[in-house]
Amino acid sequence: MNVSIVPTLRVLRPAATVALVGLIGIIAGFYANATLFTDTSPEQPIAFSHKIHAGDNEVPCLYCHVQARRSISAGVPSVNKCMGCHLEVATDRPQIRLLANYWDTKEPIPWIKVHDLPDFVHFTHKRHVQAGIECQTCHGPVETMAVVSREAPLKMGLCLNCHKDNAVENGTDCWTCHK
Amino acid sequence: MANVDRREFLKLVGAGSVGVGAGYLLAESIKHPVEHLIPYSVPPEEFSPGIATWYNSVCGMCPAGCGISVRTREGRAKKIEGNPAHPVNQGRLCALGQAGLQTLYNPDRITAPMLLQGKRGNDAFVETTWKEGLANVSGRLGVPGVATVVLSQGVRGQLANLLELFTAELGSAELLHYDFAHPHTLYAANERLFGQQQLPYYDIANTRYLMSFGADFLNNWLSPVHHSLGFGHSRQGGDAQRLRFVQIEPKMSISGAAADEWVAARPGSEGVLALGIAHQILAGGRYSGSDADDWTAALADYSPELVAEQSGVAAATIVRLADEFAQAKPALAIGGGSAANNSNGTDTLVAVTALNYLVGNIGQAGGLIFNPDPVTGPSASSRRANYEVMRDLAEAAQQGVVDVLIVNNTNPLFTLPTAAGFKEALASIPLIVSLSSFMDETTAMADVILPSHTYLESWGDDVPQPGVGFSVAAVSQPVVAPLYNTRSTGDILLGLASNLGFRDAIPWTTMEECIKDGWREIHARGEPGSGDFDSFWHDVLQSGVWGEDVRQQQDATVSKEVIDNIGVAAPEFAGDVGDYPFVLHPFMSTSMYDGRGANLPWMQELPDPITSVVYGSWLEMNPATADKMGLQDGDLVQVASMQGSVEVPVVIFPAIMPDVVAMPIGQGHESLGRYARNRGANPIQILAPVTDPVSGALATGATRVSVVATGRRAPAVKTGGESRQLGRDIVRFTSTTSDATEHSAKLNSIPISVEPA
Amino acid sequence: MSFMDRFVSGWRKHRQAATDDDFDYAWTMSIDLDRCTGCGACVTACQAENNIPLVGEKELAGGREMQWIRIERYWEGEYPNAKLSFIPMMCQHCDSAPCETVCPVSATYHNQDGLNTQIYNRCIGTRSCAVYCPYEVRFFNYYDHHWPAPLDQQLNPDVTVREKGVMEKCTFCIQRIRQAKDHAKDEGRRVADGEVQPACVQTCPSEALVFGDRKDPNSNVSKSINDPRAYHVLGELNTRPSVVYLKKVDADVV
Amino acid sequence: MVSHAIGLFHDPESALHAAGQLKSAGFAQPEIMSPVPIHGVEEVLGPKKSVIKRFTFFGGIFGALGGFALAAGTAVMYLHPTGGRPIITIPPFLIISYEMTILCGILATVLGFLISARLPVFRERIYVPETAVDKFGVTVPCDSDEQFSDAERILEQAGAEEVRRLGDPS
Amino acid sequence: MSSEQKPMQYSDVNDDIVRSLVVTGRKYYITLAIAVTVMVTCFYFPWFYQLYYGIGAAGMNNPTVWGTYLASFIFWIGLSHSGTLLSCVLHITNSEWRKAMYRSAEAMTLFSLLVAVTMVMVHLGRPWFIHWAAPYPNQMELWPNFRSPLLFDVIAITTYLTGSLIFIYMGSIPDFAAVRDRTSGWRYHLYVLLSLGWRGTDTEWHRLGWAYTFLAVLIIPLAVSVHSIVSWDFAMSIVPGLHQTIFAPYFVVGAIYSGTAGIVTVMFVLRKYMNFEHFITKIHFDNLGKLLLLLSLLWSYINILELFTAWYGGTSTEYEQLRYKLTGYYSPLYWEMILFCAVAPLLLISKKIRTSFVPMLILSIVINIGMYTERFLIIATTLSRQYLPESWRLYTPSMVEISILVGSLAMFITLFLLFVKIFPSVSIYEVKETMPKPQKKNGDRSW
Repeated sequence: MNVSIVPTLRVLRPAATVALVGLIGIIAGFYANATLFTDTSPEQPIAFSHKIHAGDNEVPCLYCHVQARRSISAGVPSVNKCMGCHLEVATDRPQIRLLANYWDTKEPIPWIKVHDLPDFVHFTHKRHVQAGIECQTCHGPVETMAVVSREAPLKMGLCLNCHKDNAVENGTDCWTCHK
Repeated sequence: MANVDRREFLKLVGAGSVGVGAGYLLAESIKHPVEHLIPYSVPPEEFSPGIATWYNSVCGMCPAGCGISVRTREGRAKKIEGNPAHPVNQGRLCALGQAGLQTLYNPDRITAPMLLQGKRGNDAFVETTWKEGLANVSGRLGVPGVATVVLSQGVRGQLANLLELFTAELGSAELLHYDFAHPHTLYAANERLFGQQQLPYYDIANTRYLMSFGADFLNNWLSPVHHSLGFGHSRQGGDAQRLRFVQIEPKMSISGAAADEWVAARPGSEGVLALGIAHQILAGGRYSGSDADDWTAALADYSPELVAEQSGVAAATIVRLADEFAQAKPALAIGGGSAANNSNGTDTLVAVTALNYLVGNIGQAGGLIFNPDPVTGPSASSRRANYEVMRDLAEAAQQGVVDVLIVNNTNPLFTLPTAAGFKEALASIPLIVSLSSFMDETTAMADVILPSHTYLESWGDDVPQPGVGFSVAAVSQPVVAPLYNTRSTGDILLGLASNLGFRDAIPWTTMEECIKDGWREIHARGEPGSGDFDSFWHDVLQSGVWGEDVRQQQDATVSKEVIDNIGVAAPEFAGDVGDYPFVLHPFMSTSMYDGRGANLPWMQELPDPITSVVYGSWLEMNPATADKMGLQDGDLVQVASMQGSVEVPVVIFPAIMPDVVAMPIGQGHESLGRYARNRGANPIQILAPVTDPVSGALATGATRVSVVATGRRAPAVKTGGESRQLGRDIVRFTSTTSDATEHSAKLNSIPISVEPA
Repeated sequence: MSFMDRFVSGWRKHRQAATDDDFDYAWTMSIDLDRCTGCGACVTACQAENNIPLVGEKELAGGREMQWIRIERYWEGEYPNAKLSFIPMMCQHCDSAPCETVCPVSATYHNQDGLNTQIYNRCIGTRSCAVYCPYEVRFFNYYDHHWPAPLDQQLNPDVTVREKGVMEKCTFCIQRIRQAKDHAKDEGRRVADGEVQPACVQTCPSEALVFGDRKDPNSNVSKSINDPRAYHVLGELNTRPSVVYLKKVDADVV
Repeated sequence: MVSHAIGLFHDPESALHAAGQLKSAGFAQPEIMSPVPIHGVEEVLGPKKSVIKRFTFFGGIFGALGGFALAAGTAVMYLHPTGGRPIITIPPFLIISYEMTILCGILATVLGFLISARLPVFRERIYVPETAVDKFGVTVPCDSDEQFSDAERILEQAGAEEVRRLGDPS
Repeated sequence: MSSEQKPMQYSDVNDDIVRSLVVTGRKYYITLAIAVTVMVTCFYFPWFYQLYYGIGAAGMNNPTVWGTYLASFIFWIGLSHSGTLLSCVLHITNSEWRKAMYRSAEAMTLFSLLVAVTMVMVHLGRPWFIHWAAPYPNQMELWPNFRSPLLFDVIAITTYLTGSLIFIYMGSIPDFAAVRDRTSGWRYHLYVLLSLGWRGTDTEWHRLGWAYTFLAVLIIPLAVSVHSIVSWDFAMSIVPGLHQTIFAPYFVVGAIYSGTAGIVTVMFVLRKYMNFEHFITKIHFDNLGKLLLLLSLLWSYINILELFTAWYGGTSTEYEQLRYKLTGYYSPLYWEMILFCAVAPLLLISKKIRTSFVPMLILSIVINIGMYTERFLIIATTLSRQYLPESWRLYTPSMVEISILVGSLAMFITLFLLFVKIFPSVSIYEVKETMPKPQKKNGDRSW
């Protein structure tokens, strides 16, 4: 009589394969959800195109997102601001009519947040804009996007690498962002 | 994998799918929900997201009238701070003022006008519109000859003017301002002694010796924030000699805790004690005024020995206090609180205030300074309803003489003793209209509720009382858009006035205009050519306060008649000593004031400074007394007076006289929302209807009670543990302010570097 | 630089304990016990500023209060000579903080402001910092707190609302400090004395609380530190607190 | 074809004796299979040297250095000064070092054991189940039938209760 | 050592052990079902409730932020301390009586460690982030704080768990091989894998012997360090009553004490219900009894020292702590502990008691109740009486905590019940070693 663990391993192989496939499935499912099915470019109530505004017509970012250079939040332009141009410009397009509809009813536009940070992150636009960081560094080439999508992962590692590379004052102090 | 058979393959596919599904769901479960970015249609002028806007206004939490700055973000009030430009509080604010936000955002606010459907007191209200609500009231008011009583909380400035106008137009109407804590006795004493209509300004900041007879001036007496500022300054605020401060009262208050010396005097004997000190000052020949002989004659009966017998304070102590008081320059005596809440309240305060006269500090820095008349609105003491007035009102109502009662943000049902009969009175008034923002006890009895804004949503103005020695006025402006379908008190009155056709006398359509019109007069006081009203108004709104260096004549003389009649009668107590061995000392707590703080969760959770009790009432008792009665901390006792009884837990309190028990005011609400309702007990309810005959004020400290153990335990909820240091030197003491031999804090720091390198 | 050089220089650098000189600022608070009246304004100011939850009567009875600053009271003597002293107690931001060393995940550490941090989103809730803190000023979120609407509208957007299972404590109003630094940076200067005040200091009616940078020798707080009355509570533990108390003056003490 | 001769003995001493006999008869190193460890094998079959102690030793050294390096290195990677102590704080890091010494020592010992005992067994080896109960087996590889009969003879002489011939699996 | 009728044979050992693995009675299943039910209802349900609601489900409050969960943690870590440690010490000192009982003692170590780790999970405020306490590279570039005594714990307990697992496994390899040959089906495959193809050759025995000894040598200092480190969770704080140099030896002694008592309990149960009367005999109980007596005296000694130093030092904080411990709110528990752990074990002086099974069982349970009380008191008395008297507050465990404590016991029992059906709970080869060696048969000497 002889002894070896190989026959047993053979016997167990089907079960092990099933378990392994299941495990791989869990990982794949998790990542699939996180990457493929997470809406990084959600459908907005108005199909606003940054490509037309910031790209083709070269409207500066800070023209609409006026607060970015002096406030923690960049701010979405008010409907008022949109209408400032669109009373005159391209008033016949369907999307602009949608806008005009919001304006007439004085309803706010429920834009969906694309670049959303967790509640415990206190990011401030002001410091970054004033330090001369391009908007595109975090937001990606928005001026080429017809529909805004989240390009960068906006995870802590991204912030930290930049802070470390540029030796930001208090850049690695947790309290800089998490208050 | 080439030779995988069908079964095997299916198994693998199955396992894989289950895995993918599980992984997907796992990822889904930890996903952040979608958030929206909602822009304004048209942004308000000063709005920028992410940047705070500050609005200056006036605190409406107590009558002190502090200036506030409210921080708002994205149109919501976030924090109230003191307005640094306001001379009363100079950027500081008390806990109750901070908690003003919770009146604004209180979940139990009345959100819309309401009409009673069914029986009173059953909470059977239905919402209505403003138009209907106002029409309902003005329809009843418009009937000729209807007897109306307008019962408001103590208001000042333009709103008080408006109330005056409104009641005057109504014809057979009476206007009363009712505040539980209004210092009737203090007004009466100042009037008697100096003929002053206004409260004087106590310059605590510059005094070197402060003798306080029962006045809890650091907690809630008159203007606590201003007093605290002054106290801090005179204690450690510079090179000047440190303030010495003596507090005389039967139960240690917060001010008593801060005092250098706490003297326990029998309730009601403070006036005698003051006269004893005055006697000693005169006997020492330290008063050299022309009327010295009159004083000596008037005070002949108040030798320290006799006074010691009445007050329980040792004669030697009286002599020493008198010496200290006379020697310190400047020295200041204040009186109020427990000293004023007896049947001899006015006399007591006259005696206390006379001490200031005797050491010659009237009009001096660090002394007693007379205030000018208010620049806008009626005098702060006019139409203030004292207990006797309220009792008479109740009696009249019971006789059916009152047809309509309009209640504005005051809660007499809670702050009047049961003996006043106010509850029965309300039952016989045909129409009760409440303008309260909250469903307090009185509002719950109303027929029509026309809810008013909180002070953070309304326009208003104020002249702080007592002032700071010169003319000050402040504007309060809305800091947020109204949360609910409510209106400011002024706008409600204007709405009623417009319905009733009082156009001529009351021409305004909004309170903002009314305030502005009032302030045109103030603007006119300034030098001509100091700019137009609009820019003046803009400046006032921005700074929140206006002031003018106009001071009152400070020549004080006391008439011979007053001197001759000076004297303090023995206090009168309701209840027999045998049956009711304890004198009940109800005191206003830090957080509740007269009960209005009870619906603010922050105030409920703010521990009482001395006992650390939260969320409830308690009975303070001397340890020796409790020992004798076999009571322990946390035992539930029944406190009974001739007028009724309440059940509260005992808290052993080291600094209260053995025959006095103390209970905080403010809890024991039957209404006023989820935080206040059914919590603790209300000591006011069991007070005997004893008054100070001079001022007509309720003598809240004149009730005797018995304390009987119920055999149950219901310990008060405390945040503190053991309040003894046990030799641990947590709070350290030093005898002098500048002992150079002591260590400074820097010497305590030893960096940790001892370790193997 | 060769690896060895970097290693040696790094080793030297990291073998030294930080002192005040290593901090950008050394924020310090002084509390004058002779001025403190125990009124509790600081407590409420702190609750308003820092989104401190309402705990409720039941939880308070169970000893789960949440007050980053609290007033402690100590009685001396018996009636009629009983005396009462108040002492505000909050995170002392110790330079040798016992709580910092014990946190297994570095959720609490000492930062460049010389402050003892508490990073809520890093906290795993071992609660050991609260055990190690001799001042008992760390508070644990025993459950998720809720503010009945519309009380939640008051919440300060600059401060995170803490979830269940994390520790929290006084931060010296770091959001205000950071905002002041932000303004100072705009103007290219250091934060001036008095420019930033935590909510408790800002509101203290008797001005018992003073806040500032002890690295600035002219700041008010530096003067307080050098006051002969200055001492540290539990100074014998050598936690090197950043909160300095000034002794209460009592004429009867010899 | 290689086969093995196995003699089963009732007692360990006879088995040892048989192994010695086989060895002196010029057979390749005999193996003794037993239900309990037997003493005196080295006197008969020559001293055995184990590499396990080296594994343990170097594992421990690696753990000690690695533990300290882990603690110090990660502390330097993200500076979180705590408790007024230096970033590289020696006393606590020595504790990490100590624990890691033991952990790595244990793991290395296991590795050394597996390697030196040639476990786990993948290629089949001969085995007699009785040796796990109460028999003591002595086995030698035999290249030929002659060798096997020699071995069988020696084993039986030594008192084997039974001699089996097992083919070596190829 | 041996039964009365006829001396045991090697094969009897195999038979007995294999029978204990393969033959399972109804009683076993009933016990298992009860244990699992109790575990699920008393441990998992309350725990999930607590995860949902927050730690507030337990009775902890502000000064006493640690409670029974941590007491249970120390208790289970302590219980783990005699198994492997005792086994190692006795292995190195070549104690014969170890051999019949060490397997189950080591299993006790392993399972109580597992339960202890679970208690950590229960104790944490946010257990879903517990991985942050492990050093692994991550995008946040954050690492755990290696200065923390809690992290020492993480590392030490991981090491101890690994070490104990390996130690029990290494010792079982020959037994797995022996069982392998007698089983079939899934058990056979399981034992093939577990035995790694062990054949019992002289080389294998030699390597195993060495490796086992090295492991024993490594694990002794490890075990001592583990409980020292657990004590440092407390002793490294500056809380009066916890900040004591004696805490590490105190904890180690306490751990071995309660662990040894635990072994007595387990031995009794195994003997009674697994029919191991042949293997576990009065000698074992006698020896364990002596050990218990020694440990109890050591434990009392340290306890008295602790009181004495506190009394002699007399600082406000330490003295208050002493006073509170002896006369305060929790003092009944304190005196209960003294009675159970210091007084009751003095009965062990009597050999009669040491060698009677039921009294030993009762005593061992009593000692462990006392030791649990000790752990509870270490937390409850000290944390509720710290430096600032104003923050003193009492702590009483909630129902959730008590339920989880009961549930954790059920979890331990469940694990043990599963163990006895998978692992040979008495070491086959080492028992054989203690038996007389087979002698040469008469007349067999042909050489």
